[in-house]
This record gives sequence, C-alpha cells and structure tokens, in this order.
Amino acid sequence: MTGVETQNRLAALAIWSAGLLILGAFTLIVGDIFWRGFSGFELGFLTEDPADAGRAGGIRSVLAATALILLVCLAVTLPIGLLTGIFLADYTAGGGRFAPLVRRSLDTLAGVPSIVFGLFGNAVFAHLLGLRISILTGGLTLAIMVLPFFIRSAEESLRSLPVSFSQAAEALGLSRLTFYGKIALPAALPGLMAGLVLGLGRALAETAALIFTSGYVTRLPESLLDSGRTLSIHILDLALNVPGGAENAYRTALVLIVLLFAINGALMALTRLSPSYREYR
Amino acid sequence: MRHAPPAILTHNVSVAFDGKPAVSGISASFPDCAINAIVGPSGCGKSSFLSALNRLNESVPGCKVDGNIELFGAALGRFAPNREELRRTVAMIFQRPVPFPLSIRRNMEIPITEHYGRNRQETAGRCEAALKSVGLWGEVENRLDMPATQLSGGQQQRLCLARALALEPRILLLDEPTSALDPMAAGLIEELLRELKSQMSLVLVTHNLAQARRLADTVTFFWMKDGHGYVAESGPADTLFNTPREDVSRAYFAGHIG
Amino acid sequence: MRHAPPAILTHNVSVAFDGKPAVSGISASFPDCAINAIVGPSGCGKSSFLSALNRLNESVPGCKVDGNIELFGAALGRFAPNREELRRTVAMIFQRPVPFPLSIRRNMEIPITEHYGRNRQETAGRCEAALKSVGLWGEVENRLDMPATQLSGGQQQRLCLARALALEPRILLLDEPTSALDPMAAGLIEELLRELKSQMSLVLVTHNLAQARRLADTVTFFWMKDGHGYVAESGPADTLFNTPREDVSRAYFAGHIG
Amino acid sequence: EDIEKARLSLTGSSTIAPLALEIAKRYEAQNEGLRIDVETGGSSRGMADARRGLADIGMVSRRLKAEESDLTAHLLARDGVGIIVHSSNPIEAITGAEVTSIYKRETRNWQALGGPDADIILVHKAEGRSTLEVFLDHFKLDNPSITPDVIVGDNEQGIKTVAANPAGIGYVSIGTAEVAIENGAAIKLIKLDGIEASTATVADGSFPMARELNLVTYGEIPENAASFIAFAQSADVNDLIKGQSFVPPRR
Amino acid sequence: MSRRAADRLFRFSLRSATLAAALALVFVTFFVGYEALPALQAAGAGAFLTDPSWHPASGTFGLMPMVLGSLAVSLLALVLAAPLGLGAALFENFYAPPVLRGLFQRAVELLAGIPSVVYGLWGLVVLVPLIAKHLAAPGTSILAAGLVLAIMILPTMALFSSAALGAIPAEQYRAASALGLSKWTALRTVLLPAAGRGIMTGLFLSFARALGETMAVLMVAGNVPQLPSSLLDPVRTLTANIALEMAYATGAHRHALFFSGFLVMAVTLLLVTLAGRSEKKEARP
Ligand SMILES: Nc1ncnc2c1ncn2[C@@H]1O[C@H](COP(=O)(O)OP(=O)(O)OP(=O)(O)O)[C@@H](O)[C@H]1O
Ligand SMILES: Nc1ncnc2c1ncn2[C@@H]1O[C@H](COP(=O)(O)OP(=O)(O)OP(=O)(O)O)[C@@H](O)[C@H]1O
Ligand SMILES: [Mg+2]
Ligand SMILES: [Mg+2]
Ligand SMILES: O=P([O-])([O-])[O-]
Repeated sequence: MTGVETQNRLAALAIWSAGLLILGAFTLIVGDIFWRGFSGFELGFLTEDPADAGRAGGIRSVLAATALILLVCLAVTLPIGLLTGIFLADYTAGGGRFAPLVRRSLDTLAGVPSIVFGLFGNAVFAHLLGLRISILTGGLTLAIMVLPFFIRSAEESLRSLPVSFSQAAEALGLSRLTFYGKIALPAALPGLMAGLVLGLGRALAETAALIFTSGYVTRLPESLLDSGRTLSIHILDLALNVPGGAENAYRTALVLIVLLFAINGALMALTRLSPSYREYR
Repeated sequence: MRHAPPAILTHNVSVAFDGKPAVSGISASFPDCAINAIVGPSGCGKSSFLSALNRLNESVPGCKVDGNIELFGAALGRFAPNREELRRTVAMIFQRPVPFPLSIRRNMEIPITEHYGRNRQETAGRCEAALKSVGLWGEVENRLDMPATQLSGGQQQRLCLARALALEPRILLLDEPTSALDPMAAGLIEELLRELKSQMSLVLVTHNLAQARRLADTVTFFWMKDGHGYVAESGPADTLFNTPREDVSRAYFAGHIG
Repeated sequence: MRHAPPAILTHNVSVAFDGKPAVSGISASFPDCAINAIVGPSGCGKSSFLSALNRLNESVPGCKVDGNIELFGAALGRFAPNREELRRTVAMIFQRPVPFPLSIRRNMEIPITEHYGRNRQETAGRCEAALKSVGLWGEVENRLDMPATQLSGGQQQRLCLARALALEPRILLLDEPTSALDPMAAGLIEELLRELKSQMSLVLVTHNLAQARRLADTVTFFWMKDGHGYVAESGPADTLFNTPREDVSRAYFAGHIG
Repeated sequence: EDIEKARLSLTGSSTIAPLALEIAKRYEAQNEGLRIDVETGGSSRGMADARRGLADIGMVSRRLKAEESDLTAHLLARDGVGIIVHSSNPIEAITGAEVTSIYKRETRNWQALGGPDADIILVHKAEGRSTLEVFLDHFKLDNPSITPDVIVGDNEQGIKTVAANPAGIGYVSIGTAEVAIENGAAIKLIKLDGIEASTATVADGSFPMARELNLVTYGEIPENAASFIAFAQSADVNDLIKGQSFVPPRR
Repeated sequence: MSRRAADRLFRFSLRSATLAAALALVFVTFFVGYEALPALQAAGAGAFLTDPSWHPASGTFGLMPMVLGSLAVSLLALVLAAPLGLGAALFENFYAPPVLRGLFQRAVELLAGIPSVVYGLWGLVVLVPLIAKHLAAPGTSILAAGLVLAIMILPTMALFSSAALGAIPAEQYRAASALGLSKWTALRTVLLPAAGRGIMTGLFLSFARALGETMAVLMVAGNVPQLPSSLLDPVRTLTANIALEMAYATGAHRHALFFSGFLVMAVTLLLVTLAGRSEKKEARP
C-alpha cells in the first residue's frame, strides 16, 4: 500500500511541476511582450504609417494590408469551406468512398509546411497567373493553406449536432437545403465561427507563406494588386533587418497578440451566448 | 363486396445493415384508425422495421430494405410521388423529442412552409390548429418565440407531434415516444394517441408492456433468432395478451424472459 | 439479544446536483445475503442514491450527499479507512459494461495488484477464481491476452463482475446491470446474482419489473414528487408486489402508470 | 490596364533599397497617380525578378558580369564595402591579409590583432548578395571554405548582428554603415590597408573595395520605367545620394 | 426556381466545392513535385545527400547540412516538449484544482495561438543574448532554435494529449474509481494506455510542426549551412534555407529548393499519415 502511495505522491509532484513550469513560461513570454510592447505605446502607433524602415511611425498601412489579405482569404475560404464541410458531414450527401478520400487529402494538406505554400503561391499565383507579389497572391495562398482547417472544423461542428436533427428533418420531409439553411447552420453557428477564428488566427500568424507572395512593402495598399506586409512580416523584418527596430517589433507583436486574444475572447463569448443566440434567431 | 385495404401491409420485409440482417421476413398488416403496437426485447429490430415504412433508413449508409410494403393498397412508390411527400404522409416521432434548436414558432413554420408554401395566414392557422390538437396552445400561445428547447420533455414531445400533425399525415409512426418522459407527461401523450386514432393509423413501438396493454388494438410481437428479429406472433391485442399461442410469447408476456 | 445489523442502513439521505436535489429523505435498510431491488421511473434518482453508498459521486463536481449511511453497523467513515478501501468492499457494476480497453488479463490484474500487491501467483489465483465464479473461465482461459473490448456484451458484463468479485467485496451495487444486454446474456447474469447472494448483500437498481419479481428479496420503490425522488414504499418483495399499501405503488406495479 | 501603367516595382539589393525609396518618393511627388514599390532581397533577387517580370526594375549593388549581359545596367551611384566591428572594439585598422586570415579561421582571437581576449565572431553574408561577391572577389576567398558563426541577409541585419556582439566582425555597405552609425548603431567602420572606409575615400577612388550601384532592366524598357531611370540618373537626385552616404556618379 | 431544383443545385455545389478543395492538395503536391523533378534528374537523389556542402553559387547543392539541421532542432524541441506537454494534459485533467484548471486551459490555448514569429522575436531579443552571455556567443544556435520550437509545439502536444484523455469515456475513470484504484494507478494503467494512440498522434503532429516551422527558426538558428557538432553550433534548416534563397533562385538552384520543399512536405505527410493511422486504430474498439 505504501508503494502505491509513494508512486502517487511522486506522480503528483512531477505533474504539478510540469503544470507550474508551463504557467511560468506563459507568464514569462506573454509578460515580456506586454511589458516591452506597452512601454512607450501610443495610440498614434495605430494611425500612422511606418517611417524610417519601421523604426519610427506606426503600423497603419500594415494593419490595412493585413486586413485586406485576410479578406481575400476569407472570401475564398468561407464558401468553399462551408460547402465542403457540409458535404463531408452529411451522411445523405452520398460521399461514399469519395468523402474519406477528400478527408484524407485535407488532413494531408493541413500538414504541409507553410513555406511550401509560399513556394507554390509564388510560382503559381505570382508568376504563372501573373498576379505578381501582391495582396491578392498572398490572400489566395493563405486561403489554400487555411482551407483544410476551416473545412475540418466546419465538418466537426456540423457533426456535433445530434444526428436526430437530421433524422427529424428527414422525417418531416424537409429538403437538405432547408435543413442546412434554416436549422443546421444556425445551430452550428458557434462551431462554425470557431473554425473561422481558428483559420483567421492561422492566417494572422503566418509569415513563411507570405514573404514570397504578398511581399513586404510598407506602404498603404491602394489595390489588391499592390504588395503589402502583414503584422507578422512587419515583426519579422523589424526584428531581423532593422537595427533599433526591436521596440516597434514588440509594439507590433503586442498589437498582433491583443488582436488574436480579442478574436479568441469574442469567440468564447459567442460560444457561451450561443444557446440563446442560436435559439432566438 | 370489397374490404378497405389495411393502412399498412408488409410482405417479407427485411432490413440489413452492411449485409447483416437486423430483421427479416416481416409480414404484417396494420389497420387504419387503430393503434398498432410493436413490442419485443431490445435490439430485435423494431426501430429498423419502423423506419422502413417511410423509407427513413434509406439515407443510412449501408442499410438495405427488401420486401414489399403497401400503404392503403398502393405500393410505396405509387403511394407518394417522392420521398418528401411520403414522409409528410407517413410521419414519425422518436424516442427522445427532437425539437430544432429554434423558437417554437420556427419549429412549426419550417415544415409547414416547406410543404404548403409561404403563406403567412395559412401557416399561422395550421400552426395554431396543430398546437391546439396536442393541447399545447394554451401553454405556449404567449411565448411562441421562446426557444423550443426550454420546454419540458413532455411539452417538447407534444411539440414534435404537433409539428408532424400540421402536415396532415395519414399514418403516424411512433418509436417509444414516451420512454424518455416522466410518468405524467407520458400519460398526456397516451391520451393524445387515443384521440388521434380516429383520424389515422398509428404504429407504436414500445418497450413498455403495460403501455401496450393500455393502448394497443393490435399487437405485433418481435423476438430474436439467429441474431436477427422476426415476428413471433401478431394479432388483436386481447388475443395476444390473454391467450398467446406461442411459447415464447407466453413467457415474454408473463415476464419470465426479456 | 442483539440482531445482526443490516448490511446497509441509510437515514434521511439526499443527493443534490448544483444545489438541486435529485433524491431526498431516503431512509432504507438492506439486509445482508439478499437481493435488494430498487425500482422506479426514469430520473427519480436511483443511480444517484446508489453511488452515494460507495461515495462514487463525491468526485462529480457540484454533487452533494447529505444524511447518514451505515454499513454493517458502522458509519461510512469508520467502516473503511479510505475511499479506495471502501470501494473495494462496496463494489459497483454499471448499466453498460465498462471493460478497460486492455487485455482481459490486465483488466483483472490491475485492481488485484493495486489492493493486494504484486504477487504473481496470488494474482493469477484470484484472477482464475473470480473468472470461474462468473462462468467466464472456460470461455477465455486460452485467450486472456485478447482485448477485453472484443468480448460480447454479456461476457464484458461478467468480466466486470469478476473484476469486482476478485477484490472480495461485502456489498455489490448493480445499476441496471442487464439492460444493455440481450435476453440470453441477461439470464446468465441473473443466475449469477442469485448465486452471489449467499455471500454478500446485493443492491440492484432495475427498470425491469419482471426482473425485480424474479430476483428480489426486498423491494424499495422510488417515485417522484416536486422534481425529486423519494421512497414511496419499501418492504419484502412479496408484500410489495402482492399487497402494496400505497395507491401510487399499486398503480405502478399494476402497469397503470410509469 | 490602368493599374498596370500606374505601378512600378523595384526589388533587389538591400544596399540600394533605402536610396531607391527616397528617389521613388520624390519621383512620385512629381508624377501623380504613379506608385513605386521597393523591396529588398538581395541583388540576385533583383536580377531574377527583372528577368521573370516579377519586378520592372532590379537593383544590383555591383557591376554586371559578362554572363549577365542579357540585363541592361543603369548606373545609379557608387559605394564601397567596409569592414565593421563593434564600437567597443579598440581595433581601428586592419589589413587585407588579416581579414583573409580571420575569414579562413586562421586567426581566431582578437588578441592576435592587439584587441581584447575574445574569440572572433564571424558575420558573413548569404549567397545571392552582391556585398558578399564584392568581398570574396576582393580578398580572393573561396566561399565554401568559410565557416562563419552567423549568416546574414540585408546589410542592416549584418550591422545589427555586429552591434549585438562585441567580438563580432562583418562587412557591409559603407553608405549604409555610415547612416547607421549616425543613427547610433554600436558599430564602427575600420581602416582597410590603411585607408579610411568612408564616402570620401570611395569618392576619390582610393578605397580599394569600391563598387557600383546599378538599376537593371530586362528586354524592352517600358515608358514609365525608362523615365524613372532617367530621373534616378539625373543630377536632381544628387542630394538624395549624398544623404544616403553614397557617391553620385560622374555625370 | 422550384424547391426541388434549388435543392438539386445545392447538392451539386456541395460536390463541386468538395472536389475543388480536394484538387487543391493534388495540385500543390503535383506542382511542387513537378518543380522538384528536374533537380532529381540532373543530380540524382544521391547527390543531395552525398554532396557535403550547399553553395549554390559554386553549383554544389548538398542538402545534408540542412537535413541534419532540421532534425537536430526538431528532435531537441520534441524531447523537451513531449514530457512537458503530457504532464500539462494530466495536470489540467486530473490534478489542477478547479480554480486553476480553467486558467491553465486558457493559458495553453493562448500559448498555442501566439504566432511563431512572436516566439522568434522573443528568442532573438531575450533568449539569444542569454545564451551568448552565459554559454557561447553569438547565441544563435541549435539550442536557441530548439528551445523556441519547444515552447512553440508544447501547446500542440498538450492540447492533443488533453483531447486524447478527454476522449476516453468518463465511465472508464468512474469504473476505475469504483474498483478502488488510486488516481495515479488509474491514470497509469487505464487512462494513459487508452489515450496512447491519441498521444502518439500529438507527438507526430508536434514533430511535423517543428519540422515545418520556418521563420521562428530562421530568426535564431544562425543559418550557417554546415554539419553541426554541438548544441551551440549554428545550423540552417531545410525550411529556413528555402526562405533565405527562394527569392533569387533560378535554374538548378530553384529546382533544388523545390526539392527540399518537397522533402519537407514528404516527411511531414508521412508523419501526418502516421498520426492519422494511430487515430484511426484508436477509434476501432
Ligand atoms: N445504423 C446502423 N448501423 C448498423 N447497425 C444498426 C444500425 N441501426 C441499427 N443497427 C442494428 O440493427 C439491430 C436492430 O436495431 P434496432 O435499433 O432496430 O432495434 P430495436 O428493436 O429498436 O432496439 P431498441 O429497443 O433498443 O430500440 C441491432 O443489432 C443494431 O445493432
Ligand atoms: N452529474 C449530474 N449533474 C447534474 N444532474 C444530475 C447528474 N446526474 C444525475 N442528475 C440528475 O439527477 C436526477 C436523477 O438522476 P438519476 O440518474 O439518479 O436517475 P435514475 O433514477 O437513475 O434514472 P434512470 O432510470 O434514467 O437511470 C435527474 O434529474 C438527473 O438530471
Ligand atoms: Mg429502437
Ligand atoms: Mg440510472
Ligand atoms: O543586398 P546586397 O546589396 O548585398 O545584394
């Protein structure tokens, strides 16, 4: 009996240490970013364009380019992802042998390192299709990269609805369009949003796929065919290539993280609100 | 003189999943304007057989239904022009109530507009009539925009009944409709079923022998052999409960087995 | 002259989840060497009460148990020095068999070595004896290293029984142990329970009135009022089934309600 | 169509990029509706992009080689590659032989050069950078034989790395280095073979490791690219060239 | 449009969208492979492995330094992150008091959401100088890259292990408790074996993530294409190599980079497949 007890104690000790270590690391890193990012942070940072290679000024144009790239990415991902997610989740869609194949290839696509998407986007969108290094090229590249994640989470959130909904709808003679349009999608909305946020988060965090596709021009983009740098690339460039750029790199990192946290928070609020949100539609 | 055909007539129906039969050789006849109970132990294929009657297991991957099914004397294919229409006419209620996670109103409206088109007044009328027929109107009249999931279990099941009745079905399939409800709520539903049988044919799968005794006009008793279900005995409720012919029925109804 | 105390004696026990009582005021007495059935409609708190007896719902967040429980005349705290010991002595079997997803051998060995230490020979002996007592030894003797999940449902449930019996419990709690099994497998388990009652006190929650009639020495009948369960009537099985005192018991046992 | 006309893109040398940016700004101010984007990546990128049509104009911080005659060079300014060390390093001058020996790892400690007792940290440029090629050419070094501690890309990264390592040594564009030192970077340019590394010595032709800064184009030059190049080569930008510590060409 | 026609169109668009999504993968793989092929034809697969150095300007394209660099950095990260991640999952699910549990879960999720470039920034500004000061200048090294990657993949490992543990039906733990097993015995003998495959999945995917990461590593690894001999040596990984040189590569050089991209992709896909396998087997019983 004492043997069992000792084992229990040791295990608890090791596991607590792991837990506390991680909490410590989290505090250290996030604390570092908040601490350095906040020192000397002014609101002007968000409303001015970068100057002096980013050492001075703010990140207005970078924010704009980031937003545009995300929009392009969403415009492609959302419709294709949603439809594919429905196809994969619906047992009446006749996926048969096709669906597992698709699922398989999506899982695989999700595992492809992002730099390979960068290679692909550069060669295909920028070069072959003549879109050059531009926001459009970057957004499309990101879309392919994010698509599998969104599809899988859309599928999962639709699957998480009880099968009985689908059965009941069938038993009432409802068409699939009616079922998804009026019942399933509204009910799965929080899950779908979660998938979207997951995808957005990935896109926001991406650098490797973008350096050869959207480029890193710091100016305010005027069209989708302009090159533009995202927040992540701005951080990379400031940290790597700009002496004296660390401060603004930290500020940008702070903005990026706060943005990601905010999206996450909104998502959680949404999920928590979801029952009433769903049901009062 | 011609007899009116039974509401449902099946001949040698079998349902298999991935080639493995769940029930087989089911020949049964369910009259109109009656409650037809199907009883039997768990897993003997009662639900599988029931969903074959409105082709609901057609979309279950790997499920195959064989044999002949006639509704009111017409083969399934001729009876309704398409699946949607068939399911409007042959409605189904499940063990757990399945309200959609929307408002009560939307729960009623969606199927009605799907089948009868978008006509606000007619829709409202059908909705009210159906809710009244299940005795729910008084309870929810003033809060139709409340989420249906906030109703109690019994109310939810009555809502599901109303949702189906609004489509004016001729046959109502019920798969253990009260087993997830508390005794009071179950009592209300039983009463409703008794009222409904004047207008349509009801097929009631139940685990609860007492319930079958209380409600059924005919009883079909499923038992299992070689891993799949078959009809061990069927007939008027009185006969089956009081003077069953088969040994297995006798033992089952006496509570010795199952 | 002193009577032997009952195996289980509860006084005014209540179980609440997040402050909402599921059952309350349960005072019951279950003799040793007997099968004590608990019956009643779904949701009336049978399972909640049962797990209070070996403190298993202690780890459920938000669950609170009040009242006094005595085992063989000793308060729960004095009866066993710690939770692990209590659970060895008061074993529990669930509705769905829960074999660990490991080999049959590991399923048996893990609890034995935990309680009796690592002694290969003794462990093997206990394992064999327990499997024999549930009639599984012959069936699995040659394939002890097969995943337990590949056994049939009935075999799995017998394995779970054997796993518990190997620890020599004095009380066996059974929560609808046959309801997920086919009739044959259920019959085997029932036979086993009948044999076991010579050695320990059994508390059997069941939905199946016929089963209670077949097995029970005492019956405790739970019913619901104000949203929580209470004991409507209890006593020797004969009395309850044949001459129930309360209206609600009479209606329930006659199949009019529930 | 319209959008295509109104956009010019320059990519390539990190040495030229800051200057090109300034020139572009002025040119844009004079030509409303035109947008000129400038990106770095190294001289080789400039040439590759120009060839592939990913950029209208490439930036190359050296003279074109014979095998690159498919491109047309347009001389923009002159610059040199200077050796830099940390500003705390007491060393003020170095000889070509010493540089060679350091980069061959024959000399490993600053002590050998009269500096502090610290292992030399070798900062080296990535391939595809003209600054690297000019450096290798000048010292007749074979790149595969060099095993540096850090490999950097843009000039600025080289400056940053040396500034972060008191024992570091590197080589960068003199113009870029001078601007960085003005801005307070913790580095200094040291004499090479007794000659000051500065704009002045580049201008008078005495600095040994000097080079050209070129804009390059591939094939037919579109109208707006040609007029931008003409502007960049005119005396109107002399002040900008000097402002970046480069040397205007003799016009 | 009639209801039935609309429904038919809907079903059609489901299929088309799915087809498009599936083709994306085929196309990416095909394209990268196609661009990599000439490199293989020119040099043969052997040359990439036997050629000792990577000097595109001199026409030598030895991938060995980068292959070893990638492996060294990722394995170091995995060795650090795997036990910690598993510990984190156990802590969250079974040891943390309720107050701490939510906080902990949130922290791990947030750590998972922090972009890799931010970890890179932290590595460059905080970690590298620390290593330079206390171990060896300039600090950019396998160690720095491995540590940054470890922190990066730690949440992945933790989340997957946690999900694997969470996927085990609660009945299992209940049954174990009912048999009087102590907490650690229940975890060690029942839950961890049951979650084993899910944990393996997390391990494979974490490794894949570490192998595929580019920028964070590029920022702190030193990027010298050489065969490393100690943890404090600088290395260049396959992915960093692509990022550093893709912009200007042409001809054989470009094909060689595509080949290394293809290589990374192939290895990650292998890992993902292994991960998928272990997941599927898990689902069977
Ligand atoms: N979707 C399915 N896929 C595979 N097998 C199925 C499926 N649905 C049911 N079965 C199998 O068919 C058999 C009969 O199941 P069915 O649900 O019809 O029985 P039942 O009589 O309704 O049981 P219960 O009383 O428990 O509801 C069972 O063995 C079951 O495993
Ligand atoms: N973990 C829990 N958290 C909250 N409420 C619970 C929990 N477990 C049970 N309850 C509630 O306690 C009440 C009694 O449940 P319990 O499972 O004990 O009933 P039962 O008599 O065993 O029913 P059944 O016959 O369906 O098994 C129910 O209202 C249920 O919702
Ligand atoms: Mg059923
Ligand atoms: Mg229960
Ligand atoms: O960036 P470079 O000027 O060295 O090519």
